[in-house]
Amino acid sequence: MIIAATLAIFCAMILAISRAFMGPTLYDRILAVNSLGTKTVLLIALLGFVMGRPEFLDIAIVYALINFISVIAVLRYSDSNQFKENSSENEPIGKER
Amino acid sequence: MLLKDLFAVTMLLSIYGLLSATFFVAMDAVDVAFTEASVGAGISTLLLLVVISVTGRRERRVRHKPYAALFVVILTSMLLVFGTSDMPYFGSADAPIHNHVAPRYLNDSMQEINVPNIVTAVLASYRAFDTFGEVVVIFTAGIGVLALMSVSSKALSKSQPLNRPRGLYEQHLVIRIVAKTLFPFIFLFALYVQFHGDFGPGGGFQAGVIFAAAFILYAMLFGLDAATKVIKPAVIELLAALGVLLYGSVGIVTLLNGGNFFDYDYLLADPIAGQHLGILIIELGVGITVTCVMIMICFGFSLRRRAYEQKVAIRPKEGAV
Amino acid sequence: MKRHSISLFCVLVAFWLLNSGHYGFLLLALGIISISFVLYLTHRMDVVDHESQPLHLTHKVFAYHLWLIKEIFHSNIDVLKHIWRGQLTITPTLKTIKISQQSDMGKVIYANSITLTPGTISVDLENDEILVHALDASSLEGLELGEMDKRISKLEQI
Amino acid sequence: MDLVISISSGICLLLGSFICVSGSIGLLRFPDFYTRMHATSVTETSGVALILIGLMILSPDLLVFAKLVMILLLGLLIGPTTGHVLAKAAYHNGLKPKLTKSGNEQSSVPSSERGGDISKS
Repeated sequence: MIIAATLAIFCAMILAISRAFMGPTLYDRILAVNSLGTKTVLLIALLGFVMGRPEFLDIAIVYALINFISVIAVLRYSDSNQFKENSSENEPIGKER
Repeated sequence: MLLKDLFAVTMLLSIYGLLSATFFVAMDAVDVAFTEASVGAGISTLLLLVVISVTGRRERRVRHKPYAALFVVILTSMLLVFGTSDMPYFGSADAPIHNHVAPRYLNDSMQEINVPNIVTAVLASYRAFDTFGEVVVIFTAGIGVLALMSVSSKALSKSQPLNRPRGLYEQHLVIRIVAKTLFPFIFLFALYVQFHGDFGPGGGFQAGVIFAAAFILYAMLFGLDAATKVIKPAVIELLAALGVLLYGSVGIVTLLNGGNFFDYDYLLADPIAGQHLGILIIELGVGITVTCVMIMICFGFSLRRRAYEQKVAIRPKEGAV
Repeated sequence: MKRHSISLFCVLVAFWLLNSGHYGFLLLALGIISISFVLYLTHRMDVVDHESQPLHLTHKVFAYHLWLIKEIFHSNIDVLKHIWRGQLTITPTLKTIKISQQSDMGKVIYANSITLTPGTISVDLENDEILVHALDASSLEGLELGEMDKRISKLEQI
Repeated sequence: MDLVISISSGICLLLGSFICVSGSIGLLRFPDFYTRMHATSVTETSGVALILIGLMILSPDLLVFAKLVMILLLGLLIGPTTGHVLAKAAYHNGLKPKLTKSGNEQSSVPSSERGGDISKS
């Protein structure tokens, strides 16, 4: 059952990656990377059990922390001024409407 | 389609870090996965973001199409792929790497060093000299950034900018409280990784990177001024050098005790205890250096950015006068 | 301040012991050194206070969490239904909601609870208003009834 | 006893992985950024919780159990925080949500608040 769960998470990761590449806005990419990070945490924890080496959980904890740090860092810089001037990333949605 | 948005490129790069770490986990290379997790997905994203905040978000348009470069890259990669066909198969028993020193590491490291995690034994004891080289490279990189990016403190202190955007502290209640709750745990986890390199994945490099990432996050959230108040930049520079010095001095002590450079057997009367002590100290040296160099690089870029912002803020006033 | 330091110390000790799993003298000593270093550093950073160690909430927070888990469970099922039925069934809505919490802590708990329940995200948190984006208009109505608000207010009263 | 353990953990893992996959499908299917966030929040709450609980049931000793609990707590603390901050940043940088008609009437906020809020507050 663990192996089935691992494969399912793997599929979910592939879907998240395709969202990260499709965009269309910057925030979609950040969101996809964030949810990919969550899934990676799960995948590593599951792999640890598949291989019978639960010390993998340390890596999972590091991921959870690093994921938090990098997303907050991204948003810290997206708050700075240069991101409002060229908001051309947001155009695709405007076109659709 | 080529992405010109450097920010999006950074995000995609962090996916690469995530995936390759998963790959290393699947290959059972726990220590490498740990390093990739903390370096590839964590600190390199952070540092690239700091750089983007200085350089701007858009890639400059180039007139010429870099076809020649593309050709060279494709040619080289094809040659490399061709070269892999001569490599031994993955996991094959008669590969050169399994016949040279690896058997000794695997068979004898438990008696010689008595550290459960063989990677740490190889990294910190058998290959201590190589690791020393790596630490010196990191230190040199820090010095390089310092030399290129440093801003004279006079120029900064002359006037505080008026409309510099404040830190996230005031704006984001939620992050403030959650980050405050998490900081002690991130720091303690980094120290845990530092001291448990003997038993599981981890060690000085990973611990240093996690510690530095948490500190850089603090600097981002609460502002550069608060961060420099906690640890002065001069102290950080001193500590970075001290870490390398600590590492090197272990080697010197072993020399003075009559052994080879980094032969920890000579540190104490009992060789095993000597090995343990030596590994502990050099891992500490590595951790200190890595932490301080990462923080140094981040501070260097942030100060540079601030100096630039001040320049922009002051100029219009002078024009008016 | 002292109370918070002591509670942080206890939590950190538990964190170290549960992570470490090696109880030799050397590692315990290193653990004590590490914990004191972290305490020193966090004090210098000024991050140890009632916001990072919400001691005054401890005795009531469990009941609230149980209720929250039930809510999360229900709204999960809702969102899953929407995912599989397709886009036509969703009615994305954006609305500001008044909150009655005074302290920062209460506001943050409220905002995070809203985000934690699938189907609603708190987009913005200002003085006494939360801007909520909801996947379905009906889940917003549930929020406006103020059940969650009441419970958090109760949580805050000592 | 073993049978009970393996069945209960199997159910948790199966449900959790189903929720994770459907969360990712939602991430692909939903029309705009804000609705996609709802899809990921499903993964981040119940998907993560169920899979980790499934592993907790299987965990061989106390330390592994404790680490799994830690990962779960971290996830439940970090997930909504990043979600909120992401939504806030997107909103303030002028990414408008797609709304249904009734929703549009209720909120005229986004256009007026666009971008100007950070300098104000």
